[in-house]
Amino acid sequence: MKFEVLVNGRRRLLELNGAAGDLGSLEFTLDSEPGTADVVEVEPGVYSILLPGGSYEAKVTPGPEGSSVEVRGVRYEVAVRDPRRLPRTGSAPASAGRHRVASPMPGKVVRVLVHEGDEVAAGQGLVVVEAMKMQNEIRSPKAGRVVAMRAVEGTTVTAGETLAEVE
Amino acid sequence: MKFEVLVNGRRRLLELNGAAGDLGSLEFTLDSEPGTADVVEVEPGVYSILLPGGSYEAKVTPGPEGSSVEVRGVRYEVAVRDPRRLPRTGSAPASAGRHRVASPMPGKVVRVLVHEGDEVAAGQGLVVVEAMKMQNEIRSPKAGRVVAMRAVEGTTVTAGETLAEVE
Amino acid sequence: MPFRKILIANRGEIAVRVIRACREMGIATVAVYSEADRAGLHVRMADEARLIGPAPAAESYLRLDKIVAAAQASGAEAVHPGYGFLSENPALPRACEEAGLVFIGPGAEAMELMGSKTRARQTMLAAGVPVVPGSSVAAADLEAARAEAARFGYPVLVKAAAGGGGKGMRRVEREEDLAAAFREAASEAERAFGDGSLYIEKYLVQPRHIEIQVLGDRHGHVIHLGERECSLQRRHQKVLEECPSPLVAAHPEMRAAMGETAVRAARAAGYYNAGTVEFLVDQDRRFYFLEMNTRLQVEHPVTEWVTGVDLVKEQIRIAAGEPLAYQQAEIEWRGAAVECRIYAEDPDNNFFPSPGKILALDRPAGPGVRVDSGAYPGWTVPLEYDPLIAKLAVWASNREAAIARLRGALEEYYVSGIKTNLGFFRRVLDTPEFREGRVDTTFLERWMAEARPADPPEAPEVELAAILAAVLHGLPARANNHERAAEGSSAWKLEGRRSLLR
Amino acid sequence: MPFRKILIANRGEIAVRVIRACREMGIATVAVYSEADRAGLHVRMADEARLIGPAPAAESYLRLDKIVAAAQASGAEAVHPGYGFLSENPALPRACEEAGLVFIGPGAEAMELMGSKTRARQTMLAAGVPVVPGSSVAAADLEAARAEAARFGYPVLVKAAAGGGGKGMRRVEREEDLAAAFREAASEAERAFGDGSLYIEKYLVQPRHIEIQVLGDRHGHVIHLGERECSLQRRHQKVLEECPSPLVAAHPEMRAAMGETAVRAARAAGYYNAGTVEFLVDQDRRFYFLEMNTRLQVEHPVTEWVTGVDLVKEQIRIAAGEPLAYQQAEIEWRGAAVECRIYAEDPDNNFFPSPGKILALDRPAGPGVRVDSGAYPGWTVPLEYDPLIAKLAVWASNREAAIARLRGALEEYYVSGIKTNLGFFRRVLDTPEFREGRVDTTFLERWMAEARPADPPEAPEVELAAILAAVLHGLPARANNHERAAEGSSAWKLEGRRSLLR
Repeated sequence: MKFEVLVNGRRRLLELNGAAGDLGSLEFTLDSEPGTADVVEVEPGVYSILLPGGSYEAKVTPGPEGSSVEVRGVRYEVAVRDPRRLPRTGSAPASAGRHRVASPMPGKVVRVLVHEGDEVAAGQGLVVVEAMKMQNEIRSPKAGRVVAMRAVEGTTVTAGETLAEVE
Repeated sequence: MKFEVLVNGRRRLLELNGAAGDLGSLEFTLDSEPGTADVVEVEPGVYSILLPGGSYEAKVTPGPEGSSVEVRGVRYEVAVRDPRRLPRTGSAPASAGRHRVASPMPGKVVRVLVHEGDEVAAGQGLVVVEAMKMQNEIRSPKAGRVVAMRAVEGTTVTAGETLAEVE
Repeated sequence: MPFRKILIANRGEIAVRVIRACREMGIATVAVYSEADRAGLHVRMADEARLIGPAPAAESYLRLDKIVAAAQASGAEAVHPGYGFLSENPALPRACEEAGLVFIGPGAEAMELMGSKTRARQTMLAAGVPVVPGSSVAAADLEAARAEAARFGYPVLVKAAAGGGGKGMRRVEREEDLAAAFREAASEAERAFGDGSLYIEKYLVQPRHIEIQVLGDRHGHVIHLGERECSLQRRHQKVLEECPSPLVAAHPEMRAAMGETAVRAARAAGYYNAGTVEFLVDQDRRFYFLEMNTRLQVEHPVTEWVTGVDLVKEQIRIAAGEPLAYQQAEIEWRGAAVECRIYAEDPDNNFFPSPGKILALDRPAGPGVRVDSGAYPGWTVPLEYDPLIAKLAVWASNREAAIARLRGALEEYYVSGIKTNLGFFRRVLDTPEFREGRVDTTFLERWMAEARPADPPEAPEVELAAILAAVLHGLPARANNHERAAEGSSAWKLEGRRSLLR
Repeated sequence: MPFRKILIANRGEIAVRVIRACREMGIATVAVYSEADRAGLHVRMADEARLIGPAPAAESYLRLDKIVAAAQASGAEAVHPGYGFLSENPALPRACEEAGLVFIGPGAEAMELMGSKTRARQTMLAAGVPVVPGSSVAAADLEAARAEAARFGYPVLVKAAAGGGGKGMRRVEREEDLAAAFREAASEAERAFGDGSLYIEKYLVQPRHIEIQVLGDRHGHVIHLGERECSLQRRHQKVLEECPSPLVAAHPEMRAAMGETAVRAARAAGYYNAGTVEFLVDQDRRFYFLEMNTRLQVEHPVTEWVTGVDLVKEQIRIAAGEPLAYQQAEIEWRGAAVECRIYAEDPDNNFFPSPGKILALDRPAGPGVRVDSGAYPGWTVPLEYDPLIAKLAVWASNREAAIARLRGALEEYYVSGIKTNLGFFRRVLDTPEFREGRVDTTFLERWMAEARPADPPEAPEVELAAILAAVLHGLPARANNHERAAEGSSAWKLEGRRSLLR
């Protein structure tokens, strides 16, 4: 069973030999390098992995775009694709030059700093969102014009909700 | 919804008003006493229960015969029966005077102290089961005769497995 | 037993801390909670719990009337304010007194005095406590601010005359930036405290923040428990504290000098109960009174580790009128303690808050490790409150060993579902500046502004482990596989199965 | 860094304890594990792990050859034996020496000397260390045993001349019981140690078990770290230990007297590294050498709490040839520490072992609480090994406060899926005898033999809470309901939903 894996942006190819899905002693090929591992899921999402050079514990937190995996205090963003499936197209790219500015966290819009039609510089504050007693300024990713301002002062926003669009 | 509850051997009658299965604010009648409670399952099997007199945390471990519930360090054995269902008959009682002696834990039979046909006194050792480096003598619950000896030295037994029968 | 029942007017880890102290003293506890905190650990652990309003703090934890009503309804004899919320509001001790409740903290007068930067400053000057050159300025008087700034010389600091915690604080490097900073600070101060008065002071370049813990009883006996180094700050918020201060460790005479000054400051304010006198220390080791925190500090565990004094229990005894259990000469400092504040925030994304549901939580354990936390697996960190979810404080016989222990404990600490600053601390602990104790209040932001240290040297097996785990975790057939695996291949299980097949 | 890599020839909480110490010292660790321990916490935490055989200890953790081979294959420089298993077997230090490995413990000669009750006794007598009257008897010589017993007077104790831990030990009240006890003890000793020689000694009535921790370096410097009271025992196994001993606290001159005697004992044996000299103390406070444990004790955390000395790190430094980091005069004792041994056993059913899968596990936390554990939720406690799954050790400024803290920590500690003795400790802690420190080695069994204290006074709400939880938990419609509940009714969530509906 072959997997295309994107690790912190770098593409790797993992092939598992034998019955996939069984833990325990595994044989595999990473890119063209063969190897063996002894793998146990000791807690949900926590893997104890014995490799020739050491004992590793990998903690997996699945996310929408892939998994976040922590090993020995180092965090890896890992996206796995089973090549038998069609490659995902990914989320539709923003229309040329048009950037969606989303709230990075749930919170309350306490101030809207610019209006639709305003010209903004890269890094200029657009909206202030308050969460956990902290006011967080959400900035423009680029210089341009505010083509849409969705944020309304005093309302609550969820994580990922669009605050504004800059073109 | 009515429940017949056996708490540490004592029979109580609990009636839940409103939609059973919803936590939050509950109205109920225990025996003939009405009451209210605010209940939240904070972790799987762990309930935070606010009653007029205090905040209680109840930890439920389900077992074959009912649940073991720990509240403020006190353990209750609670068996719940939904009276709409037929009362369970319980495990078949031992045939008159015949007692099954079961292993209270998984372990290894290291010694069989009596043989089929032997007369034994109440409290006399029948079998020695070793688990976790400890030798545990399993004793006869009554005076009588060993009518069956199932334990075999050197074999492993599971918890609840019959070791011997005494009549 | 000083009291039979205490109400804790707080939430989260500090409410849990106070509940533990009360439980050990045989005192019953009453928790209060907002609608967002029904499942809070403090509600679970208290003997009683009372709902005091909706999620926003202004409608619950900041509602004096509801706190006092809850205390009276539950028959509590005393109120512990924790830190934050109402803890430095003199109206709380006043309301307690009127309601016949004991407030576990200083008197309203001392609180009020220290709550006003200008009055506190005057009192300190009169008592011979060194202060940073500065003065207060009315909300609208930009010209006066300009004159004062010119007198001290730039850089200067502009901040709210009321309040604390860095709210409304701005550093001004040049005269031409003063007007804008003045307006912003005044408006922020007005919003936060209902008072736009400002305070303008000389800005010390790269000072250390070192504070002294004091304890005073109601019979005039005041002692100090030594210092805490709190120079690691981000946005004027402490993130890591330690005792001893590396500077004081190198210059032991500083502890007695600063300690005696802090005791003098507390006496001048008529202070009793636990309090903290904060100092800025310049590069010539001159120290200046910054402010006094009239409550228990977040970072009190490092002092508890090193002195062996339980500050919360002492607070309660003092409030009950008992004399201090310690003389100054009995306070001894052993080893070194370091504390990290674990926040629900994302260091990789501008430290944005990260409320949400905690999916998995493994706390560190073992020798010299203390965790104070209000979090548990399955709990949802609410959006409405401070992002502090836990404090990790370690002790060892010396600073180097304490840092090594903290490093290991951070590696054991695992939180999933929300982002935390655990990984950030691991990197901070590895900096030579921190290891060598060469820290000041500007260090952390300077370090963060520099290029981040490169990722750890390539460790192919570490990455391989991550890849294997991600791939295996994604296989749908493997649901609940961990149960099988964690059971190992114990002979008993195999045998058990066999015996069922007989 | 004394070593670059250490192999830990043990499992469970003590392997985890040693791994933590190594990690803090920058030393890489190698775990060994049997087939039953693949998911053991020590395997998860170590830098490397090596399988050494099937589940039975005799085929894995007791296999000297496999331990040494694993150490050599992994490039470890030293071996830490923990306690139990091979830790007191002189063959291990010998095999290490032959293989060019450093053994972290005493020399084989001292171990051998102290492992033989008769030789240890002769050495102690020669060094002027008081011993309990007694003598050794060959396996078959019942008549000699009868003569010795008659000389000391009954009651007498018959036990294996080799080994320890209460194996093969029998108390004989009257001469007519001697023959049976002699035969049983000899056969048990033969089975356990391959040596049926017995030791017969005067039985002290209701003595205390008080032991002294010693540390010696390889340069002849030996110090003591004070005592541990270990009188709470069941079946000759310690279950709770504390420092200071309540008896020593009341008679402070005893610490120096026993400490100096212990140092003399260690010197007489040519002892280095950490060791413990066990004494029995009679009702006139006379103390008698019982035996010396030539390894780290299970209960070492209480000494660490009170003295601030990290015994495992000192063991490693001593093994590397470093001189002791402490002079005797530098050892100070602060406050009080108490430790409970948490066993997987069922106190309500004759303390039968209770291996199995841990379904839920909440560990206590907060100030002064230390947990050393090899357990985690989802882990299956193997059948094959010691039932000790964790140690809970607390510290506070005095014994009363420490007991109150322990009581609270026991209440926070929650283990489901297997039975434990947590509830048993809660009851023990509430006895007036323990509270007042009036304990001896017979107390626990006498207390257990008496009528159990009645259940706590009827608390209708406590029972009501239990009933509600059991009924609600049983409702099938409620699967995963806890997720909804623990999220509370945060305004953010409600608002969040609303915004999706727009």
